[in-house]
Amino acid sequence: MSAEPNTGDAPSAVARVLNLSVVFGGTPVVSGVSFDVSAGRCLALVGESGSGKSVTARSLLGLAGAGARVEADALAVAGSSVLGLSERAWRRRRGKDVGLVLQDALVSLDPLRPVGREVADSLRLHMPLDAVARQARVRELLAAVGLPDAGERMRQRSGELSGGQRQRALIAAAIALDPPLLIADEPTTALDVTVQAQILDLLENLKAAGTGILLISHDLAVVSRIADDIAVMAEGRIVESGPAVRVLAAPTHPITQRMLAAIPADKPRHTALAPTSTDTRVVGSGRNRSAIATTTNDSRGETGGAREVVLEARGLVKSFRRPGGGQFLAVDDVSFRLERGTTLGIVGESGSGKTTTARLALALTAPDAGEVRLLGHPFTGIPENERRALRPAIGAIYQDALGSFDPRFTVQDILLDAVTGGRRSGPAASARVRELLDAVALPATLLGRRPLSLSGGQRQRVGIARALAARPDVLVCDEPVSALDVTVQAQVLDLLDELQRERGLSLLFISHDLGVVQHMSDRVAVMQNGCIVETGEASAVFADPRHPYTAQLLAAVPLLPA
Amino acid sequence: MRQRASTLLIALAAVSALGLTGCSPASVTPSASSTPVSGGTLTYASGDAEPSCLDPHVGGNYPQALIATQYLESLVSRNDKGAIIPWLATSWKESADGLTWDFTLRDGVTFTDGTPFDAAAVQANIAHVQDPATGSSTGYLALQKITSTEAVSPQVVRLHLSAPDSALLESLSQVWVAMESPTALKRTQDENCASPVGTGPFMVTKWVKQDSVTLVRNDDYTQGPADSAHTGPAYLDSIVWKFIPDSASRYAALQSGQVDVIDNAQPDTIVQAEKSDQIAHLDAPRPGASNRIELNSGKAPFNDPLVREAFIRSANIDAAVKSLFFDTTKRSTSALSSAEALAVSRPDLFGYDPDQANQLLDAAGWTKRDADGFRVKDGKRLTVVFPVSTNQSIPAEQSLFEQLQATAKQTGFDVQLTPMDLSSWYGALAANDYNAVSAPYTKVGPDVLRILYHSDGITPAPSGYFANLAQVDDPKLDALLTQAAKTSDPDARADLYTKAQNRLLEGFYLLPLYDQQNHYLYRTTVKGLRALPTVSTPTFYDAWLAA
Amino acid sequence: MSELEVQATLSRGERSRSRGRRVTPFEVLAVVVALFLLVAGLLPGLLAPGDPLGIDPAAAFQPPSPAHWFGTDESGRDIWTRVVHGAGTSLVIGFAATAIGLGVGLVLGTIAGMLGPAVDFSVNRLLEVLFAFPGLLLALLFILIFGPGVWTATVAVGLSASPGYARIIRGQLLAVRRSSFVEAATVLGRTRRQLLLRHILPNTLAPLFVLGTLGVGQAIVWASALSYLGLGAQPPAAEWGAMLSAGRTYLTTAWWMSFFPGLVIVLTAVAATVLGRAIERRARYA
Amino acid sequence: MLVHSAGGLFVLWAVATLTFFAVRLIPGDPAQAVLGGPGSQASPEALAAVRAEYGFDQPLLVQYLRELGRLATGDLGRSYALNMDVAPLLLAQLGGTLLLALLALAVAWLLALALATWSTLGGKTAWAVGSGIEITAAALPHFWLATALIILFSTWLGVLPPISTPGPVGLVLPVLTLAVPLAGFLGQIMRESFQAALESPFVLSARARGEGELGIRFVHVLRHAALPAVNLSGWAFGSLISGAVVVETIFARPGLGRTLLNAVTLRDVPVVIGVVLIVALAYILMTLVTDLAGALLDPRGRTA
Repeated sequence: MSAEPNTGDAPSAVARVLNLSVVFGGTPVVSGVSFDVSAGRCLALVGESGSGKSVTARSLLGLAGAGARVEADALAVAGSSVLGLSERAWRRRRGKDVGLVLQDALVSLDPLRPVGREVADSLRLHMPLDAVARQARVRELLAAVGLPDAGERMRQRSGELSGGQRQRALIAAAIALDPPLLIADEPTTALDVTVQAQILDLLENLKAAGTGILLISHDLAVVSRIADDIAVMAEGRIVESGPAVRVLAAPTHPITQRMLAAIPADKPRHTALAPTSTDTRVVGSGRNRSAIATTTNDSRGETGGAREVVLEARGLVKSFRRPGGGQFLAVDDVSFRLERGTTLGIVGESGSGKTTTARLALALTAPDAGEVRLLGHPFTGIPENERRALRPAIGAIYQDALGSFDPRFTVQDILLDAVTGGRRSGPAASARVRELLDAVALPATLLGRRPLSLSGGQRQRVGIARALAARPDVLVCDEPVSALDVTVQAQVLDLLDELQRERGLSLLFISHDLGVVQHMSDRVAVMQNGCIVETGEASAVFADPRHPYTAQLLAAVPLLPA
Repeated sequence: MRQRASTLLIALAAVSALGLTGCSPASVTPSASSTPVSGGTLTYASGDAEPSCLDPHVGGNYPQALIATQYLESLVSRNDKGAIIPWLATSWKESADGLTWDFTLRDGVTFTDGTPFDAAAVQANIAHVQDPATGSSTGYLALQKITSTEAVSPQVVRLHLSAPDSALLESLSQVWVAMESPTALKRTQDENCASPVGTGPFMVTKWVKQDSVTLVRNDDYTQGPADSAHTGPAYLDSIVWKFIPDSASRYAALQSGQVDVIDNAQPDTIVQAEKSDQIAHLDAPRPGASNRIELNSGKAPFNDPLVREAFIRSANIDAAVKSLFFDTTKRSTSALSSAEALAVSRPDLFGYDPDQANQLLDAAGWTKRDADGFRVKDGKRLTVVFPVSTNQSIPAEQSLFEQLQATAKQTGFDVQLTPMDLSSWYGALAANDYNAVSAPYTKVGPDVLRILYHSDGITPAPSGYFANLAQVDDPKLDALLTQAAKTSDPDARADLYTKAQNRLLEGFYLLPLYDQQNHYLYRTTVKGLRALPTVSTPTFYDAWLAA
Repeated sequence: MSELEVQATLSRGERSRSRGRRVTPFEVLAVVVALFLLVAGLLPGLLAPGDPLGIDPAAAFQPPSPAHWFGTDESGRDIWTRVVHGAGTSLVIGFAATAIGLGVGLVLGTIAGMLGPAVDFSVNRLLEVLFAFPGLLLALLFILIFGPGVWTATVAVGLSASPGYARIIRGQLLAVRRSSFVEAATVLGRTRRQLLLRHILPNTLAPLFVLGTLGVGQAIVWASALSYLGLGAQPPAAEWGAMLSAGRTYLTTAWWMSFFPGLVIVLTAVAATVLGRAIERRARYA
Repeated sequence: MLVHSAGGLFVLWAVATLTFFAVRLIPGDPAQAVLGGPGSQASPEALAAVRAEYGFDQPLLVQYLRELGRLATGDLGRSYALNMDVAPLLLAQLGGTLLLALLALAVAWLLALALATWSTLGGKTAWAVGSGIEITAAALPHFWLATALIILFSTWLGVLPPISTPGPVGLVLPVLTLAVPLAGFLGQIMRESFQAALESPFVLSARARGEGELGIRFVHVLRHAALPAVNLSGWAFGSLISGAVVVETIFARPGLGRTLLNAVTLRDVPVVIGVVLIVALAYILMTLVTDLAGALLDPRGRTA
């Protein structure tokens, strides 16, 4: 089955879209989009944020949004047209003909109602079942999506379930009426990688049972696991579509190519993930960047045996008080050594203690036991005013770049403040600010802007420039690219890599994303429940995981078909 | 409520029927066109403060008098000619030396708790009023000269006096010394305050604090004061006596028919009501002194008669009364209420004459004016500190003071009006921190002049209170007033009071405004409503509701 | 929660849904009202050349007309003139009460937010206690002690608003102190003093401007309520609450006497709310 | 619950202490106040008797402890001005004020809810109109609104009584006066949370299941929208008590507010302390109730 619409009747098509356009107040958001979804198959709509993929999918539910004008030559669900349906008619078909699964069930299920009630809603709205029969059916459904103790779970609220459990419950609600079409909009985005694999398996099972799935995702690697066909969207149009195998193996459109190239997993260390010249999102000049690239060759010796340890953690322990009382051990006996010019990646799932480790390394919080040494000096266990002298040697970039800037400051304020150490500025400082902007490939025209008006990639670049201001030896990167689209992520990762080579930076790189860590790290430490369960050369760990948890993680990482 | 909160009044009946010539406007001719019908509940809305005690022996203020008139009766009453008439006492006799009085009581009267009304009851009542524990102020002063009582027979009671008191009958006509059941008086004061028991046409059955008192007809009632329109029980089944302090709400309630009678009617609503055929007006000015502004002659600048006269001449009271009271009252130029036959009016002294005021001030040495246009002398501004009790002056009166302030400014007076709550106001007076003040004073007869203007009244009581707020210290006036109080010959007495008043008014110690206002509005369905010609409280004994 | 905190919460809600910086008609109206008040407060003679206390008994109780836009009162004083001249009094009361409230709140809030958990705990208990006195109650208690009058009313209003200010300031201070940008500045090696002066204080104080704007409107309403009850400004002062109170006596015969002073109170309060939110919406802080 | 009660007791104790010492700042002799203020002609003997009776001659600390002891047994002392015990006096007034406040709270809730529902159903214009109505309503001073309502409904239309009569009709205007400004506040809060809830993914999920607009609002959004408003109800109750002072005076309703205003103008200290304590107690209880109601609506752990 192809993603291109059939010209003839397709009895097995559970969704049919021909020349769909969606306009919001004069602005076209989706135009000329056509595709079919067949029973028992999965079509993935892939694109970066703002590409129009969600609006396209929601048009099939009549929920494109307030003020949307939806037009199409054909728009059919479950074999009958849904063009020009009244709101009443739409309501009769939602849930019955199409189910919708959104990302992050914590907010996609009503947090104040038991999940059983949420699942039962679909039944209540469309089937004349009595309460007892409905309860029974809900339990059945929850069991079917693999929720253990369905009877117990259905009385709980989404906040009381784990991420995977609630996503399963959300899917149960969507398939309660066994709709021929299931729209899954980023169904795994907020999930840890192991849970993500389980949810993808569940969708796979549904597909096998004959449900047509329209999968919306920004992540080609994720969709590659279950999609039969892929349609790549950009700026409201489908730029490339075809069987998944073909699109992934031999992409024809540059956007597809760029998205594929940006996936860091399995890309060798120091390989550029983003093209340098054609990228429209990069605001800096290509010349500058290639100049950096050429001067960075031997700043980091490949061979030197014992390198200087710039950052060392010994036996760090940190516990927090739980809100309900009791202690919670966030970091349990963590030790690591970061050598000059290298990257130590710390990877782990949510709650594994990565971020606490980063904060301990930055001496933002004091360890209960253990110590951190920076450039051979003790960095913890000393008063802040003694530590301050060492601070310039260590910088940090954060996941939420915007939050890390004083909201009253412009880009210029931020960088001047960083350059001058909060003191009075002079012409030299201005020159240094420009230099930093150049280094992170941002134009000087942004100086007067506030971070709020910058794009995510630009904000992270400002964050990097600020971190570089004091010419640090060590850069702690806490999930620096998690909030970014994959192509922007590629650019930021490339930038970090270039800066590391150019300046001999040592990176403590923290991420939940194994692919990113694998791409960026020389050594890697895998964290679970506050402990480092495995550590070693990145290549070795990824090739031959010793710890079962590492192996489990690696197995769960969605990879592109080789 | 503090005793005497709403209106300070020490009502001592003074003059008997001497020269009174039917000038009291305090009664309304009952409608002749229809016959009274029994039944119905009348709702009365009082703007006065809610009494803290329904027994007028305790304290003794006007709000208590208003409501107690409905369930208590006095030994005697007055008719609208000013003559004393029988009520609970059928007759009375003064001894030749004036030191003993015998009262014969009406037979067969019982209190609503069944206790018979007899000489012993009268004795008990007088004892109750005179008992310091009762805390009576108004009644206590009224009975001051009674030294002892004696039950001659069950129906005759004899009072012994320390000195002749020609005002005794007037005193006894006051509701503040009305008769209460001796049985009830034996209860605790709290109980008696909540449900006093009398012989009146109604009785107290329920008191919801800050809302209303319910009065129910006394079916055993036989007859009212001698000037009543009928005998037997009252017509109304009951009266709901509500407290609505907000005047606008009160009038709106009357308009909407929620209440039938309101007191403390504002001048503008009186005018409006008079245009309506649904609402009628009852004007019953209180006896005693007129409403007036006392000028503190005890301290500068009013220790100078020229300045006092200048102030009086600079105040355009006529215009203010006209604009604020809409002809619902007349300008007074007397120290006494127009209800007093002996009142001397001197329009010649109190006319508005800014030119003369300016000349007077120039003569008194207040020749310069400062940047604000106020006169100065020796570097001091011509300032008149004028504390105003917001509890005792109705809004129209406060507005009148504001207008006075504005007109006096043109002559160069800096009148500083300071509205105050009652206790601050008393505080300011006690501290002698005032140049002008207005304090209403209700008392029947010209003897009020002695209390207000005799130099004895300058000496403060332990609490700091004193009555002679103008601080008049004039031996000749003192002599005239003392003499008048002793003189029983009507003509000589009238002559003395006339002389005293002329001396007082010519001294420019006070600026008379108008009678003490006492206006009632009622729906025209209420028939037979009248005010008792004693202290002008309304009585509902003869009242009935037309269908 | 205090009324102030409710207002502050509401204006923050406004920010979260700000759709661009388009000026709404409401805001235009609010600016006009504010300008009017400012001119009236500073140069009342410009808008109403007459004497606010000047009487003319012959012209009493005149309904609104071209000669007397808002009519006249019981002494023939022009109500328009009095409303205009009353703006100064009301603004002074509003600003003074807000300054008192903000000042006390700032001291309490800063103590709580900066001097560690023990102090924070104590101040918080104190605020909890103060919150058990609903606004007017605290003001009434204050007036009971110090007697009625414009200034006691002003201080009473300011004091009764101060717990609200204190809690907002404390919350803001703690939020800013824990914010990631302060952490980022720590990582950059900033001293406590630098953190305080460059980041914590400016970001804590900036929202106070909005708060103050909202507070002034509220203070004017509260002060006029006290005047209305006879516990604030006293007649014949051209204070709106006192005028309204005086006018209520003549409600049935001269509605304009209470209507117009009330109207300007409402307009002022609405303008303060709208302005506060407009500023919040355009504010630099996130 | 236990923590709540302990905290409540602490607040009550602190309120009593604060008020006790605050009223000692009142100038003048309290014995004089008992006997009717400076206007009365109280004799020195009477003053001495009162001092002994009320314990004014005792050291301050003794007076304070005695006061606490009395308060602990529910004895609020004796009114200076009203010649009666404060506790029964206030108890009799409490019902009316509570009825008024609770009715007003309920009506405000209904008004706010109706306005929030309507203004989120009807696009941008409805939003702006709703917002305008709410801001204006929230800015209406009780004393002016009451006046306007009386003119409109009693004087002009003649349909409602201008004073509070027993029975439901007499409650309409007082309740409206209190409810409308409060509804302005609650309405804004509700509309914000209504809109936030409407835009949240779980509503999209529900829509995708075929839930209708009314179902969305009543099954899902209402609880979310109600939460912040419920949390505000403690504050709202306090502001209603403040409002009751004005409303009870204008509509001539017996109640705590009117009692308080009278007591303040007469400097009747025991009554003022009594009202303050009762209001604080009511406020504490109300906060407890709203906390419980909030927990019932939102069983998730509460952080605020």
